[in-house]
Amino acid sequence: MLTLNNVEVMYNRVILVLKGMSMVIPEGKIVALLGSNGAGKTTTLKAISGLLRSEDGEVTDGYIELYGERIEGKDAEEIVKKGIFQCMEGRRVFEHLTVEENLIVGAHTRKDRHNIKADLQKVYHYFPKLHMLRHRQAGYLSGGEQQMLAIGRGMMAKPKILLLDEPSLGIAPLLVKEIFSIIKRINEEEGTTILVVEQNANIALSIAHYGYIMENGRIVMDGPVERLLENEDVKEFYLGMSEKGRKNYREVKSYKRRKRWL
Amino acid sequence: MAFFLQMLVTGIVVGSVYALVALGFVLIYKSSDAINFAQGEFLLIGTYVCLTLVASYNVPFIAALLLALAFSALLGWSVEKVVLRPFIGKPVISMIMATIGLSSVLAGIVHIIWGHETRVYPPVFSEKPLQFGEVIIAPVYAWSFVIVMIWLMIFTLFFKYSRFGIAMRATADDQQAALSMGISVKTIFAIAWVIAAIVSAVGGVLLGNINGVNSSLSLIGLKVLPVAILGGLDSIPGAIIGGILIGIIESMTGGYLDPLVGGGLKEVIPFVILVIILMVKPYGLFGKKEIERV
Amino acid sequence: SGGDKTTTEPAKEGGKEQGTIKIGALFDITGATGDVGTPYAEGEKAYIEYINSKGGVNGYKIELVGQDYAYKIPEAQKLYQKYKASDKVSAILGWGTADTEALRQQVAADKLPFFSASYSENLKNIKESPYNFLTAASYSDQARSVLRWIKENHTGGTPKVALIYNDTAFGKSPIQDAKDFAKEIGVEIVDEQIVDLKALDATSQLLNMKKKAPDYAIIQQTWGATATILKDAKKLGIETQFIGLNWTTGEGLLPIAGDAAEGFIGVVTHAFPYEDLPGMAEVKEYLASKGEKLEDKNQKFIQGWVTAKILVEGIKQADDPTTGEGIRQGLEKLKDLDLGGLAAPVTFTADNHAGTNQIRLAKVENGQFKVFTDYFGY
Amino acid sequence: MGILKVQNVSIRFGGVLALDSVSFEVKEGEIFSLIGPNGAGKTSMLNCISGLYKPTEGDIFFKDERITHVKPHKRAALGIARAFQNIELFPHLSVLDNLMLGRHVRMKTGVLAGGLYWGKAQKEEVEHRYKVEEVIDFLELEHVRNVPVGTLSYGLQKRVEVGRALAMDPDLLLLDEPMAGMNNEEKEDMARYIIDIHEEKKTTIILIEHDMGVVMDLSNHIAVLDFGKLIAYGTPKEVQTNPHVIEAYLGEEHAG
Amino acid sequence: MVRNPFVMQCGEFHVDYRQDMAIWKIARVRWRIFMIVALFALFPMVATDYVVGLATLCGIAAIGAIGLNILTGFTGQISIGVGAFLGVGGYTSAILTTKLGLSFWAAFPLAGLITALVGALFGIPSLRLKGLYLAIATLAAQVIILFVISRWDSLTGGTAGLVLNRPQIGSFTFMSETSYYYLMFVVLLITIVFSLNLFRTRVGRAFIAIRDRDIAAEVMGIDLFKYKVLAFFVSSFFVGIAGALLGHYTMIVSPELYSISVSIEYLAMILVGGLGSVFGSLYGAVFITLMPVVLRSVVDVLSGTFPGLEGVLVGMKEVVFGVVIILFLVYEPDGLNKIWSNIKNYFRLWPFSYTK
Ligand SMILES: Nc1ncnc2c1ncn2[C@@H]1O[C@H](COP(=O)(O)OP(=O)(O)OP(=O)(O)O)[C@@H](O)[C@H]1O
Ligand SMILES: Nc1ncnc2c1ncn2[C@@H]1O[C@H](COP(=O)(O)OP(=O)(O)OP(=O)(O)O)[C@@H](O)[C@H]1O
Ligand SMILES: [Mg+2]
Ligand SMILES: [Mg+2]
Repeated sequence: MLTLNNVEVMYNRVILVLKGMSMVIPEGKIVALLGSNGAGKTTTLKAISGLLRSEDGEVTDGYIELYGERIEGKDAEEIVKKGIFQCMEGRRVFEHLTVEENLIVGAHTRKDRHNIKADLQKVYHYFPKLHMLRHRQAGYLSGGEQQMLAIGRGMMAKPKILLLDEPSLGIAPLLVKEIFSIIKRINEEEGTTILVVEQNANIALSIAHYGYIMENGRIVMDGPVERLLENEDVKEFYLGMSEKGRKNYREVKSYKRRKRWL
Repeated sequence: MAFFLQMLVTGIVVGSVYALVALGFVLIYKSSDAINFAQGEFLLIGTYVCLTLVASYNVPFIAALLLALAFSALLGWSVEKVVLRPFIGKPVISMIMATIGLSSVLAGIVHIIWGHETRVYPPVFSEKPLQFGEVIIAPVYAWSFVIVMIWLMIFTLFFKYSRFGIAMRATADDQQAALSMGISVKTIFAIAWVIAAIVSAVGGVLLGNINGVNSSLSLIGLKVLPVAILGGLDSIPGAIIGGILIGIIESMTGGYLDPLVGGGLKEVIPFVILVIILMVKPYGLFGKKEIERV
Repeated sequence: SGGDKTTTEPAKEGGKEQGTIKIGALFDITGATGDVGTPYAEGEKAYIEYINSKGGVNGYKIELVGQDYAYKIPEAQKLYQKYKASDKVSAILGWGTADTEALRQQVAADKLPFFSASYSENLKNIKESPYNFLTAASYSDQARSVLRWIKENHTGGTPKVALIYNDTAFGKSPIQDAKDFAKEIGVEIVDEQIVDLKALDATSQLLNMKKKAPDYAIIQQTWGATATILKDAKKLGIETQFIGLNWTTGEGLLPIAGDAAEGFIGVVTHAFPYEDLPGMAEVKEYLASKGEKLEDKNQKFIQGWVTAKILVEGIKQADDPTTGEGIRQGLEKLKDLDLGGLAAPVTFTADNHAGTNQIRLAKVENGQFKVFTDYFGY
Repeated sequence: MGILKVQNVSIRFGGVLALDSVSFEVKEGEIFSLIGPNGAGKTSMLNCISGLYKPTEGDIFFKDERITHVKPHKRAALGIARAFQNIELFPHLSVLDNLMLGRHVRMKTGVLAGGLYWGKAQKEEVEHRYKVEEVIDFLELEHVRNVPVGTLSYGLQKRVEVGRALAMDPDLLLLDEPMAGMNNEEKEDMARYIIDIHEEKKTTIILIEHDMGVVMDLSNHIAVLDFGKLIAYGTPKEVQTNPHVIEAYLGEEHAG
Repeated sequence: MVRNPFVMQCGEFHVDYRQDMAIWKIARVRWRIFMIVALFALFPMVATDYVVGLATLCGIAAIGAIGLNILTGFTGQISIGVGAFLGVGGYTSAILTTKLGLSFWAAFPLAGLITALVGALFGIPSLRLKGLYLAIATLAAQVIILFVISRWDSLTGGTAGLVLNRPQIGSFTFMSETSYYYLMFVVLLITIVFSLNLFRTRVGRAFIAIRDRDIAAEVMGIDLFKYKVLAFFVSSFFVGIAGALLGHYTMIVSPELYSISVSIEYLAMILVGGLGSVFGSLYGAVFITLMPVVLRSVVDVLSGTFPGLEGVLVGMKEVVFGVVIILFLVYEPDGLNKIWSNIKNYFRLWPFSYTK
């Protein structure tokens, strides 16, 4: 349903960050986008959701299609109306609004205002903790609490495609598991297509159907999860496995093996 | 005692005029975290339009007022579209600066159209002062008090419950995040400026009825800024209580201190008190705290 | 208004073309006092244009280089530099109190006669301000004359007087002198109140004043504040007779103050256009030539007109009208210069640049200032 | 002997009891990890140690000195440095200047000397520049030395954040989730840095981290917080097998 | 092969940090700086008094603007009290010279110092106040200072103000435009170099840190309160200096000279010029000072051609002023300084500069 075709993105008219990025997100699936820092994952998401402009970035080449319709360079609000919603990196909750107000803002573009009450309940059902905190100023929540709020806010928009930028960032292991199972459920129960950017490859690949791996601005490897999990490099560099199970951080050698694809 | 009462009431009603103007600042701040230095000019244009309709085309006052408000709304809308649109997502400070530029532009236009001589409304509010026991109030002031109270109610509800009210606050918190919610920041700003322009126009018309209209009326904008700050830049009740408070302080100093020092304190004391209050409540009486979590 | 080269066909009478004398002018059009500054500026321009149309002065054409300084002193400074350095003017027509003060030393140093609409007493000090000229009674003299009038017309006991002014150089200028003079002639100053120029409300001051129950209150303000005072006084039912110095007087006050103005007495330094005076003839003639009507002009126009006229009269008397010094000498020859009733006759001498101390008084009766005294001093 | 001692510290925010009389001791030269579910109070604890929050009750001792009421900037001088959970770099300054700021407490140039940039001032700048360059190539930041930090990617910023704390050459280094948002490879690098810091500079380190692999491998001791309470303390082995911890935080598969 | 005069930094590399840390790293840049300075030093020889006078006003404004920028642009503490602080500087010098008969050369630095102290005093609220709330505290400073000035007649001559003299060396008086220009020029140079140095050393960095992230700064060991007050001190010092220079130039100080609108004007300077940029303050000061002059002369010319329109033209003056400011902000929110550096960057890459 969503296609990127060798997209180039440039910041401040000089810094070229995406260098011919192509990927396809099939309807109703969960797609994981992996890659090291600065690879351009966030940029990719922003390119899709139209948030580049506010950072003085622009798609300078290639195109992005939603159901065959070009959407690159459209305003963010239009894109949200078309059903693409991004949960930004670092949560970005509205600090001075209460948790509940944050959720309501999430539903801003929705026409069916009368269902909002019900959906609030649904979010609270997925994240009981938020229900406890619903009258708290979001700014005072702890990192994890804010992450839950951010995802809940995404659900309130009832998007066709949900873009998640590092949802596990700073979340405790148990909760990470919980959040990802919730993501999976959202995908299954609501039929929402999900593109999730992750550093925690283990967890991401555990729920994803398909995976992309990018390195400085390009896709360097992709395929169904099963296949990626086979790959030695993925094992070593993203899953932190060595031949004999997980390797101990105290034994990490100080020389670095180069990745094959670089 | 009667003297004290008179001082108190005078303070309250004059204060509510300040509050009327201060509201304009708050409304803009609530949506963009910026201060609008063109506030005074908005107010001036609003009242000039109304005045011209009344005086030159002898439109009945109420009709003229409504037309003036409509015009102000249009003005606010187009100003946002033409001048401030480019500043969405830019640092707040440059937006503030833009409003300084804007104020110069509007002042110029006012001068071209209306010149500089003072013009006056034909008596709209009855000249006859209202008597409450020994306390005397000019009708205009009584009116501004009533209107302020009405605004207070309307806006409190708007920002607490309405979809756009909440969206505005969200936008002020984090524009980019707001964009990612599908909030059209443009629309939000447009709305904010329209409302602000209308509110200012109302204030302007009342002021115009107090002392006539000339371009120096716009100076009230700066005079009232402290009021908005005292109340807390983003708080509607704040603006109003702040206004009334400053009004009272002024008239009390005028009543009791000025005679001792030979006058002039009336203009200064409010500031001293303002600073003292701020030292205790750094974000004004009701302002939103900057949340700093690390 | 931006620089006016008020020029007409070269001078004929008075012999051959002698060249032009440049005069710099500071106008306030867009500033805080623009409402009175604008007609005043028009008056000055008008007279210069008129005199040029009459063939100028002794064969010289007068050129008025005037610009808006928006009542901002730094602006005035820049303009003054320009007039002096690039326009090479030989006299200056100024405006406000503050900027007149600001330029006092420099005009002395540059030897440029300086007229302004500020009538502060301290400009009288010939040593400190050898090139400033006062074309009307100083604020102090106005106050003195008013006090004198009170003293003479008050019935029953010593008259009790209050002073109401604002906290600026302009506002405070006459106060000390007024107090001294009052003591001297036996008038009691019972109260002083400060009302800000932009005040919306003067209730507190007036209530405090009311406690002292003064018979008269002398106001040194501009129209806005004066209106506020009069209205609040009416509101609070205060009987005191208010008397304002020259900047409170003028058509502009009436609409703002409404009925509250009724009975107010104002100091008149310059005539109202609707007065029937010999001096009006020239004004009428000029306006007719422009296809304008006297009715559309106001007192400040006359004030500007007169000020320019006095300067020109000085130039007429000057042996060397091209230099500031020359013009100063010329001015100092003026003796009881008759202005046809538009203003009190002026006299300048080498050691006195205060042209007159005479004023008239006018009372507001059904919406108009009616002059009820002749020119008198103290 | 413990370099840092926390004695039943409590802190309350309106309704929330973020820390509930927590006590623990950090030994000189060890890597001490603080773990617990989100909202447990880990960051709040660091804030108390670096002085940004004043405990409602309890005391904190650093090198046997009571610092409960010492101002944050004084604590920096005492040798406590910190890297924040949400990046707190100075975005408009280059990496270099950010690190130079780390040297602040170790320098003394005043306004006048600085403004004139004469003799001592200049010497001092240069001298500390060497220190900073050490950190730069220690953390492999050469290639971004003069880039304004604001435009770096999240992961790099995290590294600079650590670098800035390191530049203060502290005795106690507080790291709040230094590896959040990194992939394994980068975590390995960061782990290596931390180990090196620990071994080469003998710095005591308090580490907050949600990646159990890292925590278990690096720490000498671990304290576990839950709802503001200290629910466990001990070596990785002990903690890993502690039923409360498993139930409240780890979940099954991390259990030893 | 022809050498492109704009290209620099080729073949220039630094073997030790001292070199790498010099303000103007590259020989050719140092040359250009020298040329520019020389240019400004020589121009009074050719310009008319009027122009030199304007230049002097620009320069004085620039000193004040740099002062304000240190506080607002670099340390992030918005101040709308500059007007009053200029006043303190002017009055101090006026009182010291006229009432106490000190020589200008003693009074001048003292004016700076005393203003600095007053500034520091009004900086104390920064202990708790931030952003616009602090701004209002400085506005209070504005009002209170002016009140004191206009009331303390015995010392300040009240609302009438005081009259000053131009400074003297021996028998020579800085009466002429040119001589005063040079006086200003020297002070300006010192100010610029000083502040440039300040912001590449410890204290300056601390200021910027406070602006960007005060909490982090505090944890890095920066005493927020001390440094904020220090910023007020340093900033006010330069503002005071500017005030004194202005006072002795116009030879008068009076309350009207230091109104709030002056404060706003200075804010405009640093915003148009570029927050947190020394040279930006300079450009901004020149821009804001000359803009009205230029517009006036335009109006001058036009109203010569269409006499009827003066009224309109005067209004247009304000309109254009505003429009220009807005356009600047739209196209270069980082101010004139950024525009200038963009031009330089363009040429640095020239002829390979990126085009798309
Ligand atoms: N606003 C910006 N201006 C200039 N450069 C930018 C901007 N935002 C990102 N970049 C650069 O683009 C590159 C990619 O950044 P991006 O945030 O997309 O990486 P990422 O894959 O999300 O990394 P991480 O996993 O750390 O979030 C980085 O090198 C970064 O420096
Ligand atoms: N300044 C504050 N004001 C109000 N509440 C606060 C404040 N700081 C922390 N809290 C509350 O204290 C609790 C602990 O917060 P803290 O940030 O310490 O959790 P944490 O252990 O760091 O969680 P995470 O692992 O998600 O960062 C949270 O519920 C948070 O809402
Ligand atoms: Mg990212
Ligand atoms: Mg935390």
